[in-house]
Amino acid sequence: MSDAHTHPNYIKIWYWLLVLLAISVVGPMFEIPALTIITAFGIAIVKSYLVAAYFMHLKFEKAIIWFLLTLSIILLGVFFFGTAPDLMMTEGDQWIDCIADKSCVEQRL
Amino acid sequence: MSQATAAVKKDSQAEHHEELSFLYKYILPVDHKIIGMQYIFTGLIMAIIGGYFSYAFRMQLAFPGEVVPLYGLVGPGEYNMLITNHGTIMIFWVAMPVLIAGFGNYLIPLMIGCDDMVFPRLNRLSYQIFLVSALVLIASFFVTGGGFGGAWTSYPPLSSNAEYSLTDWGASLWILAVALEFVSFLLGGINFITTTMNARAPGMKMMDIPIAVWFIVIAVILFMASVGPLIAGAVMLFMDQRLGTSFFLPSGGGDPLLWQHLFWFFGHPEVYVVLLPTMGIVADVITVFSRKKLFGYRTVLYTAFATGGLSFVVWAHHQFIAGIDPRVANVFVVTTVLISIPLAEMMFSYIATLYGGSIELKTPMLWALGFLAAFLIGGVTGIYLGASALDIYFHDSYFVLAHFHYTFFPITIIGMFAALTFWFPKMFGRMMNETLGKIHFWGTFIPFNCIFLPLFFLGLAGQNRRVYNFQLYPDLATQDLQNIRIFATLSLVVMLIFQLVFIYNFFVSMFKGEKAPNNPWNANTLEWSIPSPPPHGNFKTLPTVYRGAYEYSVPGRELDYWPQNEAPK
Amino acid sequence: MIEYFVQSASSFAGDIDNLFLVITLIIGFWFFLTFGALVYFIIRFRRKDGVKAKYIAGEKHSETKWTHYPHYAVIAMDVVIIAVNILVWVEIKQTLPPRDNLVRVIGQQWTWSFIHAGPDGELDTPDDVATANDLHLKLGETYHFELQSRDVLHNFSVPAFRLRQDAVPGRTISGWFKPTKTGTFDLQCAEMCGYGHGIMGAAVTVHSKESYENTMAQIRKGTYESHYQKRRGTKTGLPSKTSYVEDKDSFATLLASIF
Amino acid sequence: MHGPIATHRRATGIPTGRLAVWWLLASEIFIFGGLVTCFLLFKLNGSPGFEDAALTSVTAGAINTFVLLTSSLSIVLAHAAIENGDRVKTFRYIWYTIGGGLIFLGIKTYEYTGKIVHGHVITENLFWSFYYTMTGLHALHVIGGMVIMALISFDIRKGYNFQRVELIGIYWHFVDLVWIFLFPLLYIANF
Repeated sequence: MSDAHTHPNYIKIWYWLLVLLAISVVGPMFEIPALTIITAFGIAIVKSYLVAAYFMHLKFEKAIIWFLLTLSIILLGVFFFGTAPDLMMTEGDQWIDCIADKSCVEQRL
Repeated sequence: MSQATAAVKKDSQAEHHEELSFLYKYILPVDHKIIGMQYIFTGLIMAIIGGYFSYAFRMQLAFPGEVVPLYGLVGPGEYNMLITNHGTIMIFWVAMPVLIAGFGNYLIPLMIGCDDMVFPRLNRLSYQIFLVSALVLIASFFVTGGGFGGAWTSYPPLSSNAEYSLTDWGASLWILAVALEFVSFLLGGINFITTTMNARAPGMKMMDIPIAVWFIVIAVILFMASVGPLIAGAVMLFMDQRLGTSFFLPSGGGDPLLWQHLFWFFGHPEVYVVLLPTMGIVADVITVFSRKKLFGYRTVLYTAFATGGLSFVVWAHHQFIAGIDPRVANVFVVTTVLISIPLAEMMFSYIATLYGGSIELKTPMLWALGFLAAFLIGGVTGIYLGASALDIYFHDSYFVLAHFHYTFFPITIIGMFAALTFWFPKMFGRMMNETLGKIHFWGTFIPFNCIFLPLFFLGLAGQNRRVYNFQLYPDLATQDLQNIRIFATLSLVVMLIFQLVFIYNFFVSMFKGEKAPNNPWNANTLEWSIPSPPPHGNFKTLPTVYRGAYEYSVPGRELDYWPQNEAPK
Repeated sequence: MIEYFVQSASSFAGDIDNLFLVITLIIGFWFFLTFGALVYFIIRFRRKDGVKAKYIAGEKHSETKWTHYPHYAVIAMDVVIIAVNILVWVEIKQTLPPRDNLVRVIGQQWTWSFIHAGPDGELDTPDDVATANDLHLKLGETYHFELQSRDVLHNFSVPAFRLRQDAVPGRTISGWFKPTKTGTFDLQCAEMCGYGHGIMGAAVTVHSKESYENTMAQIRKGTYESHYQKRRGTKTGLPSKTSYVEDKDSFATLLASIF
Repeated sequence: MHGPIATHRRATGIPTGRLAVWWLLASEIFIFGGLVTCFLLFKLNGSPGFEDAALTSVTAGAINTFVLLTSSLSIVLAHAAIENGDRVKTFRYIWYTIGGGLIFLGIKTYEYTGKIVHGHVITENLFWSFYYTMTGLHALHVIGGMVIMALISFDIRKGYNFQRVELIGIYWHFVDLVWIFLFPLLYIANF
């Protein structure tokens, strides 16, 4: 059970979440890529913060849980950046993706 | 709130450990000791299968094309299946269940002074999933097309298309078994971590926890943090195999290198996942038998943290020449070579522990020292492979093979024997026979070196792994090299024969051995303060801890040990 | 040290061998130091009646220096290893010296195809010469290779050249080598590629100029006898089993046994 | 119900059940995070097929987000209710949450059917492979959460295991959180 702390006003948080949802749906309608990214992912981060902090009571949780969750995100970042040079490019130092420019030998696939 | 807390309080008083019926004691146990032994015995049975496989393919290499006694003819497909499943079994179904799940289950509650794991039924569930995974793996050997033969790394597209691997269901069952095994250890791991974090005996501070428990928990955390992406990868691979998606197929827009990254992001921490428990067990054994306090408890612990942290940023050294961008390789060379620093420091601390000790070469101590000596060779040869330029020559050669057998064999087999012989009195309440134990040690340790030392030289001669018959390569088919292969194989046979000594000793001692006292080795940790074998519920009155686990030969005390739970005067 | 076990036949083989030597010296020093300490302690500090073990916590500086100082030395030597290694790596994998000749290497289950650029030195021109399992090279010329795969991962590995590179389907990976010794060498596939992985070998022959032209002419005329096939029948050193293995493992037999 | 004494110790100050749920979620982050990372790697690479994100129905996704957010609210209200000892109200809120899960799955099924009818099957290209894998894995978590919630609701009615409302709540919020990220990835961001 959660220890003694005053409850946040859950309904209010929910209202905020709905407002954010509306923004993230409306955002892409302007068809500006930068705005889409900000409204889509920026808002997702804010929303997830609200859910995690208030609904999951992370705001009132011990530091070790924060540490744990942050660490897992960081490790995923490490994985992303270690893998990106191979997967996010179509050519690199002494290799090219020959599917993209059709220079490959015919594939027996 | 108040009502709920009351419910919790009521719960905690309700527990009393009565003796259970046979069904609930041995078949559907919730007792962590029985579950631990189930893991250990399952692991040992799988080790016999894995050892048998190694016998079959080593015989094929030494005497190519001949019928292997007790097995039959080993063809190319069968050879691939044997090496693949030898690797898979030894890592996932022997090293992990025995060292982490088996000894973790057995030791953690005993060593931290509580009556069971925090979630006993979750513990049972995780064993049952593990058992199912082992059965699925064994079933995969018998489906049409035979067992999976794409090496334990199972690189796609070979593993993702039956058209390439020729083992349609073998490959799918293999990945299913591996994924189930991961899920089982995730559940078990959560249990281990929460138990150690929350259920320690009163008075046991972080720095009073025995190194064995610390290291098992660190290993489990490493496992949990690294395996997630691979579970996702396993789902993707399974869908490639069965639904025809193309996550890893270049023609469908996927990328085979993605699997390699997913696999090794798990695969390298995995090395430390199995290393750390053995390191912990060895720390406990050498301190007991040299009557010394562990040299630099904190240092050892911090080096383990450093190793664990670094292990997440070195994975691409398995892929130096696998098609990754060569510029990236340089980064991974630096991190890889850096990981030798904490490990060297840990090794130095272990050796420094022996300094000024009063060393008694009982069987567990022999195994522990054997581990240190063998792992030293495994460790230093790793430096060659961490250097990317040398990896151009050594990648996937017998040098790599010899290197990782010099790490995994000490970790898995030697570490397992150290732990089994050390805790045997506690597990079964009987002592093992010392003479047979020593015969078994030398009969394993010497042939082990005879198997794998020559393989380094085969690697230098340019012999590649996973080739079922070297007679096809004129440069490698010389009589000299063949003699080395035959020598290694015969050493393996000798080693396997000596395991019979252990099996005999194990079962005879279990029933007929000398009765073991509570604390046969005069050790400090909590599990030695209770009867051997411990009753259901472990401690009659739950202990309170007053000091660290390694207070041996404290000046001014008559006894050279000082149990953790002995109240100060 | 490696050249004691296998010939070194390319320009950078010596660099790799030297790197091996450097690392061997460094880690050999550490290995014998550590191993010596381990063995010495085991012998010196055996249990004697009436002698109590020392109580050393290993937390004070006077004690920890025994593990810290060696550990600083390890760092220093690590830096040396990293530096030497990166020099060699950059030379072999990250730079492409100007080429004299070009060859395309294509792996497929379970055979190697080589497309030699021919006299004009360009691929995809009519004078290309294609061979299966036989790579022919001219002595002393810097070759660039383009490595491709038709199906699964393969690995282009020539131990005598100290050369190894995975072939990844969907990618063209380039690299270089410069043969410095005539003769025929093994090429092995070094990445698990399925049922026939064990037999996926080829012969790399380094020719002098005249012999190279002769061979190329033979190939064009169709009178060429495969070096790879010729070699496989010879000197296995195990006379009793050779013929048996040979029959059993011919590619046709293999294929027939599968399909 | 009784369990070993170990279960009721709390050396960290966090109840064991909650600690375990957090560890479970950490490992879940790696599983979903691994998938999302792979998705991003391919998407940022400009792999062909990812423009199909425009074909997914933003409306359906938005309604589903709304449903999940609301069900999150109801499970957190259930937690608040059980802290006040109101078992009847808790029971009702848990079933509201399960209802939310059912609506979510209903809309999901409708979406899947529509896509498959239009020929966007899992093998069409990488985007659809990821779409079905990620939403499918998420849906499995939704189903699992609903089953556990139903079991817990009956425990509550009988009057024990009150702390489990909070645990399943945390899990359910996590499922919600995953969806919050899947929504922009699969529905909105078609750049």
